[in-house]
Amino acid sequence: MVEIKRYSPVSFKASPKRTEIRDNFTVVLEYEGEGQQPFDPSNSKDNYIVDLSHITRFDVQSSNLDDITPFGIKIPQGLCESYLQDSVLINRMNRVQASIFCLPVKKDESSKECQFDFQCSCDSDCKCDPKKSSAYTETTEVGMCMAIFGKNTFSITEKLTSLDFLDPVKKTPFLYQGPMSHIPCQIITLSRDGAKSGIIFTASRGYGKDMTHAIMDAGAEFGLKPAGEDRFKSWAGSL
Amino acid sequence: MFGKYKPMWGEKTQLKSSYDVVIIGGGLHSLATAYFLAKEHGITDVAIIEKNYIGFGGAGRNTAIVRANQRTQYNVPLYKEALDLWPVLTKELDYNLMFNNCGNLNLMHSEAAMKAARMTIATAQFHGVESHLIDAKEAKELVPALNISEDITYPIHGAMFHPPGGVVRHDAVVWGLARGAAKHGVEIHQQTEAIAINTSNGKIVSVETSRGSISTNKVLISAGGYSAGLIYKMLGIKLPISVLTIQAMVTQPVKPLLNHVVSSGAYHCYANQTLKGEIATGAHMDHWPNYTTQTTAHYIKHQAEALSEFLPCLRGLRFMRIWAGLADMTPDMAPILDGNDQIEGFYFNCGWGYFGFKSCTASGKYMAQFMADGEAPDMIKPFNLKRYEQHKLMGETAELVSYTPNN
Amino acid sequence: MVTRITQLPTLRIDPAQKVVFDYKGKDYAGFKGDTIATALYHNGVKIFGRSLKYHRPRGLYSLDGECSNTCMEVDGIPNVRTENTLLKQGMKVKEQNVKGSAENDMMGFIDKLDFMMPAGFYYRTMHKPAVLWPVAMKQIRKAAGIGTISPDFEMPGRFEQIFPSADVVVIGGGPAGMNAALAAADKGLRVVIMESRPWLGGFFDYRTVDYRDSEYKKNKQLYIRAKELASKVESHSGIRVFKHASVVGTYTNNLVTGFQIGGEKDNFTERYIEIRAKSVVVAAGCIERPLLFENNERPGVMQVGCVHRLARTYGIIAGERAVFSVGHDLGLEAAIDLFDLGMKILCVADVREDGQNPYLMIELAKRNILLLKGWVVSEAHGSKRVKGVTMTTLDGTISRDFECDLVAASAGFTPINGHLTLAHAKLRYDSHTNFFVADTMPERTYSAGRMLGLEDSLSIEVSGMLAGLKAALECKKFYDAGICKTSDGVANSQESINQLSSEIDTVTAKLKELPGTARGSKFVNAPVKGRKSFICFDEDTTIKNIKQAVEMGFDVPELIKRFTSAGTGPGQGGIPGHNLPLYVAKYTAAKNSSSGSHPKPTNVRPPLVPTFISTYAGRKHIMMKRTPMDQMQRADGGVFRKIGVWERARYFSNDFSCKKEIENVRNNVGMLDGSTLGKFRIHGPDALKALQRVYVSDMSKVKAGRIKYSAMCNDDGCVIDDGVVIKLGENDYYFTTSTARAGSTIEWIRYHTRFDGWDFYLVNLTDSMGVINLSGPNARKVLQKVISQDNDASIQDVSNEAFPFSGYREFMIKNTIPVKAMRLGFVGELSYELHVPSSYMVSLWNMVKEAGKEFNIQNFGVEAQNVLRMEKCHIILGQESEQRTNLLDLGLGFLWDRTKKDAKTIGAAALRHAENDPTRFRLVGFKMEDNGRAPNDGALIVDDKVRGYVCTARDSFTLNEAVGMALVESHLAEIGTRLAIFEDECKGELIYGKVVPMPFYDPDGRRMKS
Amino acid sequence: MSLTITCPVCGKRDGYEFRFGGEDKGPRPEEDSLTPQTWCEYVHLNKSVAGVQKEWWVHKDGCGSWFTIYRNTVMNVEVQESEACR
Repeated sequence: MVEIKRYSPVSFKASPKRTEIRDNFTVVLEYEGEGQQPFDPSNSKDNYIVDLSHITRFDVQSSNLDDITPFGIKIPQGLCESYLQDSVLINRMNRVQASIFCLPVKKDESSKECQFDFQCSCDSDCKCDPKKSSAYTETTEVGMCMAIFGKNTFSITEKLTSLDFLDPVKKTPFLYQGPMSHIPCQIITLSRDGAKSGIIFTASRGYGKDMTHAIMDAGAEFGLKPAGEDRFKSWAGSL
Repeated sequence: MFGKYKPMWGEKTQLKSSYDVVIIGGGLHSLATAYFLAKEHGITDVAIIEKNYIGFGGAGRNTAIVRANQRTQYNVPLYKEALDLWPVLTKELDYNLMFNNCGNLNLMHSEAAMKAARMTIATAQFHGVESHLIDAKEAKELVPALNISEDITYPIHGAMFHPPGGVVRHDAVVWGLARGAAKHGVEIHQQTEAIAINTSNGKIVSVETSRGSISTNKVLISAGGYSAGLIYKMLGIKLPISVLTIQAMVTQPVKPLLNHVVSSGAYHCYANQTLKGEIATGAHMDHWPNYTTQTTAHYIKHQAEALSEFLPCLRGLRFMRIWAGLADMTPDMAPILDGNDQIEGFYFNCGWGYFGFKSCTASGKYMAQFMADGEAPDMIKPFNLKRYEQHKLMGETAELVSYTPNN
Repeated sequence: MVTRITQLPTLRIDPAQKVVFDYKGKDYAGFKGDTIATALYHNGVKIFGRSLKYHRPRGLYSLDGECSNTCMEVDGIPNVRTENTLLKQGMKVKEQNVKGSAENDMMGFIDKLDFMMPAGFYYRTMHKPAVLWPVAMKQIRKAAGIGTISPDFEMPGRFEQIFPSADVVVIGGGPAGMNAALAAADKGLRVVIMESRPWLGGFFDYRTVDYRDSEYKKNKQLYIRAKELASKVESHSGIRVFKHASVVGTYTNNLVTGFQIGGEKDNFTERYIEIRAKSVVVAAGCIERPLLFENNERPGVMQVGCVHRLARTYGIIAGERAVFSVGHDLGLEAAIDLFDLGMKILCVADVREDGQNPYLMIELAKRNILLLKGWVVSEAHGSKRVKGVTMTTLDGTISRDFECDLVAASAGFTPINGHLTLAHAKLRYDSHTNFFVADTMPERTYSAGRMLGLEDSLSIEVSGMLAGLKAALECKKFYDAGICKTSDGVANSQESINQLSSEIDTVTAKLKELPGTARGSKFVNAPVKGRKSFICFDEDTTIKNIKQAVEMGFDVPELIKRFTSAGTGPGQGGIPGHNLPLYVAKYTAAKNSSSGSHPKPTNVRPPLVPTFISTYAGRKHIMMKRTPMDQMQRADGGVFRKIGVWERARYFSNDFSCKKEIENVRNNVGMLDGSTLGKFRIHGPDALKALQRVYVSDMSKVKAGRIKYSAMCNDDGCVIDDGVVIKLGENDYYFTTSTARAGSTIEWIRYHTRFDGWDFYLVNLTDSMGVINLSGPNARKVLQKVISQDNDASIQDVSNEAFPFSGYREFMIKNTIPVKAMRLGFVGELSYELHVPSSYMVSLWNMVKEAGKEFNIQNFGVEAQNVLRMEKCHIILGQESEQRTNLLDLGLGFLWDRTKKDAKTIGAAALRHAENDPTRFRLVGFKMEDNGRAPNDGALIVDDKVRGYVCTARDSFTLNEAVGMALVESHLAEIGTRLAIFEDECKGELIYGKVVPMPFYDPDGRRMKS
Repeated sequence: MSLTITCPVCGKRDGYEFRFGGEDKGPRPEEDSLTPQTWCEYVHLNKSVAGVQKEWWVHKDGCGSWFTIYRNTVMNVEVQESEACR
């Protein structure tokens, strides 16, 4: 009998300490040797990388994006602006397109996890539930997804791309659609606040292995470490 | 031992008010055409009009690589003749063009590329041009610096080895042809800009220059990368040409290291060692039209990345200088040699892309014949402009036409 | 051994720390902070190498690498400029371009043969008779080059790259640059400062004269002021300092590139730096202009700054008996300072008749140093190093000889303009400063400091501050005009811009009150013939050579540079950059007895400093895509190839004919990983219109539950892509493209509809779906087993009736894995293409594999597929097609719907124009005569001309004969035509084939369709 | 030179993130109106202007938008539309 399993395109050279099976993915919650627990994102000297390729993502396109309210949330108006509410991250890609990330959040907090808890009251012509409206396309499988956070986040990214994450005109969170290590990515800068700095990005799934290698190589001098989803939750929760 | 130092291409003279032939552009194709017009066809009342100085454009900025292993049957004989002319011209011009026929090694990085190479090689052999397919090990024997391991972006499967090709000192060709043409009476007017061409009843009547008007009924525009823009500006004729900036660079000089020209399509890169010892290497080009000869940070880096992979010992050398020139690209990577058609007495020779240097001698020879007879010789007939509207692209590249210039 | 001064406040060496290195097999010691050259000089080495052409001995001349004099081989790396390369423990140092040693070079005799080598002599010799040339060429090659590198050399070290973001880049960490950086950073901007030396301080760093800022009044010396500024800069949170970092390129739109040499604590050997700034300040300072006189490069002749810095920075008094020949006050200052440090100075010649700083004159007099005004050194004597000099008046009428071992010679200064000209500044010769100065500056670029011609220390600083403020203003304006008006970081109000503008006015006024540009020394060459007066050291180009070139008609400095090679050596034009254009202008003026033409500078080209290929390459990662099956297929023995952006399994054994793989597909069942296929969703009200534009078929006829095969053409009518389209719902389609086109399909469709304003939406799903191509007579049985496990009965039926050829079905496997299944037949067998979410791909693959075990399911790779489909005469674009073939030539005309003209289908017009042309290529099938072997792919079809070529041909295991497809001129396309085939290396022996109907395998399609 | 291009969505970016899409030749002609000559003009022929031209670009490494800009082909810099008239 073949066991049904889902695999992420990303793997780290680290041993998982705690894992959880979710929707057939083996999600690593913590790796061995991740460092201090509980994690205090605002006061950490370390830099982490977390594989989030298992999180649900959507593409939504419409000539009238103002009408579309993923999980009841309005899509940001400004081009390349992002909006983070609870676990939903929405990124305005252009006039007619946005991307939606359903981030994992801390269980113990009151915030909801969008993809599971969302109740839509539309009966027809739904514009808020990605599973019902044809404007949405699930894109979870299209790309790898990773988060990099810690005080040296932008010292790592500057080795991989010339995109200016510290552009004073931009207001976090914001979206970059541009190359990293020569590969087109969507990169969302969530924080530029010292130790809490961090980004989430996606790129074509096929590049998972080589992209991981490029980032780990760039991050080596800053002690970039793979971390589990729990650490991501602590970080994201602190924003 | 060398006698008195005299100006090589004559003293500066006044521009006359009329010439039999006016040639716009002081590059290799112009100089060669003028030389052959004067020498072979007795047409010596020729003025070359050059905006800057002779050899300013592609003539002085090219790869200096010569070869005759083109892809299709129309091109191979033309380039073969051009290749055969180097030693002949060295003698005829009594000027050392420094032809180093060290052979060219064109690397292949996939099974598909090996197949493509076979076709090119068969075409060469069919036309009596020496060219062979060799495997990676044989390539390594010829060029010990090659990295034939698997752990590079484009592992080397083999190469197309073309022994009669090599390198010619490009500046010497400019100066030698200029001297030769001047000896036969051709006038070379530098710092003279062609501003307009006047026609009357579909015939050429005169050329306006920055130094006055010249009446003539034969004009050739062969101004390299500047041709397409000039032809449209002066005569309103549009061409299937995209003018791109192409870059080349040299390392600091070292003792003999590369004994052949090495090139790679996959890496968009060629490298050869000049007689001075520099590794001259050139790059891919920006695929948007430009008239700039400025270089980019992108390509010097790209070149370093490529060389680091397939010629890794070069990592220990330093780049010393990068420069750029123009390449006028056509969709089928073959030139346009045409004239005496839309406008009587108007000839043009352009679209050589990055093959303008290796072809210049033969191109000049046949354009001279074309201009002397008024009818295109068979050798260059297929290179007419009409082929594009007849859906008869020449196939010098297999690549399909897109909205972006291919290179 | 030269004695060192070890107690100076300006020293940059640490005499307490010895560094041992190897020079020509022997151990030598220098100090920490030494360059290789200073350490060698300290050990008594005066000759570092031999020159390129004449093998003349060469020594230390400058300390910033403006010439190749001190280039040596270090740790196997050739042409290392030892004068500015820091010494490291254990380095192995060797001389270059010598036969014997630098001291006694057997090739030294060539120096006497210069009369045989006038400018351009190569072009006029060695080609008569023709047989001479190849022999001569070998000798030339051997003689050329300087250093040596081995073909198996491996560059040691780690090379990195960074792309820092910054608002202002300041080039040059001297007093002007540091002031600029502080001024801009104080306005809240992000500043990067790049300094090529390992420390900040520049022109102030080694000077002990007083700093004359009225605000300080503390009798502070310049080097102290430099330290003060440096500490401010380094502690400023808004300034990022890159020391030991040269700028090598400046480009339009304020792009600056450079590289940094790693220190002990850095994790890189060198790193490439590329910064896109919003504004640039260039404060690169000046270099000295070489003085032109006979033997002006003899070891023992040095630039004034070199002599001065050797003492002040490295503690080395460069000679016992020195003569100075200068043209500026700094030369006088250096003489005074060096005298005080113990150097014996016989005389100081100054080309200026007057205008010397009176204070310096008094100080010289106090020390009894002989000052000869209006004099210049005309010749250095001594065969390997300086033993004496002749000094003359400028007109050459009076001369005096001195015995000495050091000549400090300098004609004046010349600004380092390369950073400006590379970014398109236009230069003009300024007769007051005798500098080339920028007439028009690059956009948002400002220069400051000495390169403007300023000499006064305070003027230099204030000019830096002004440039910094101007740069800051540009950035503020940029942010103010920003596309997004959501700025939070920088206060960009008009108010702050106004405030900055008025500050700029104040500083401008302040600068005006300070001493302005200094009068520069005029171009001087000593009154000698110039047979061995070198204008370029690297290429051994003399003044005489330049004259010869001018006589021969080369009248532009840039051309003379080409003809004589002057300035094309490793020194990047540092030595001749100023003198060549000036000399040419002077000489042509004299020749034409005109009043003088304007000197035209030669072009400066990147890199401004020679830069390692390894440094430019930085850390290049190979970025390839992998399918979800990658690891597993490797474990299964897949032989992988990089094909386009993907790593793909091409073979599954080392038998590249793939016999087993092919036979197993034909006889049993095989599975291929087709995940690289392009996959897309298109939806929205105008989706169908878009499809009609790009596909040649009528896409309104796509039926639910069916797949439609069609092709996309370019405007030439050439097929650029083929694939299938499935209708998921109203105006909602799923379609596939070839692997090669996956990356550009969205771009293509949007391009060709860009004027139409249609509402349609594309999603690239390529990577999201794995594809299993399940093919072979047993394919149905395998599929049946996989899906029977849990789907309901209606879906379970995969019989030919329920799921026919060209059918489309969706399954759920185990209620978990959604599968899109298509019945296709690329390889000519019963065949299914299963599209499955990538993360589930491995699981489904394993299920299929397990289900197929009893039917002997095996992997097959891309090459086996290539042969299988060839037998069926299914084409692969790029293999059976090229630029000269269109849709009709390939026999795919049946796909084209001629009725939908309104769609303006791409390629349709060209197809109409070309369809009746009898001279086009046609795709034909052929088999070889007399059971002959298959020709090579790429073989030609010929008569007396080339008439076509073989696209793909193989000895078919299935058909037991050699078959293939070829593109031939249409007159050869008829069935039964004999094809003469010319292969490479056939030596004229042709082989023959015959045109036969296509396909070769299963012509009526029963295997595929039943 | 170092081209930057202003993407209408992503703002000013490095030129290498984009792909050139040809001189602007206006909307796609009707299929029936095309003679071999007008077809060739639309598909292949260029003005090759040495100066400012209107041209198409796509932000291939970014948002994927197609748009036009004005660019000076002599300097290889993007210019404002107003400069195109000069």
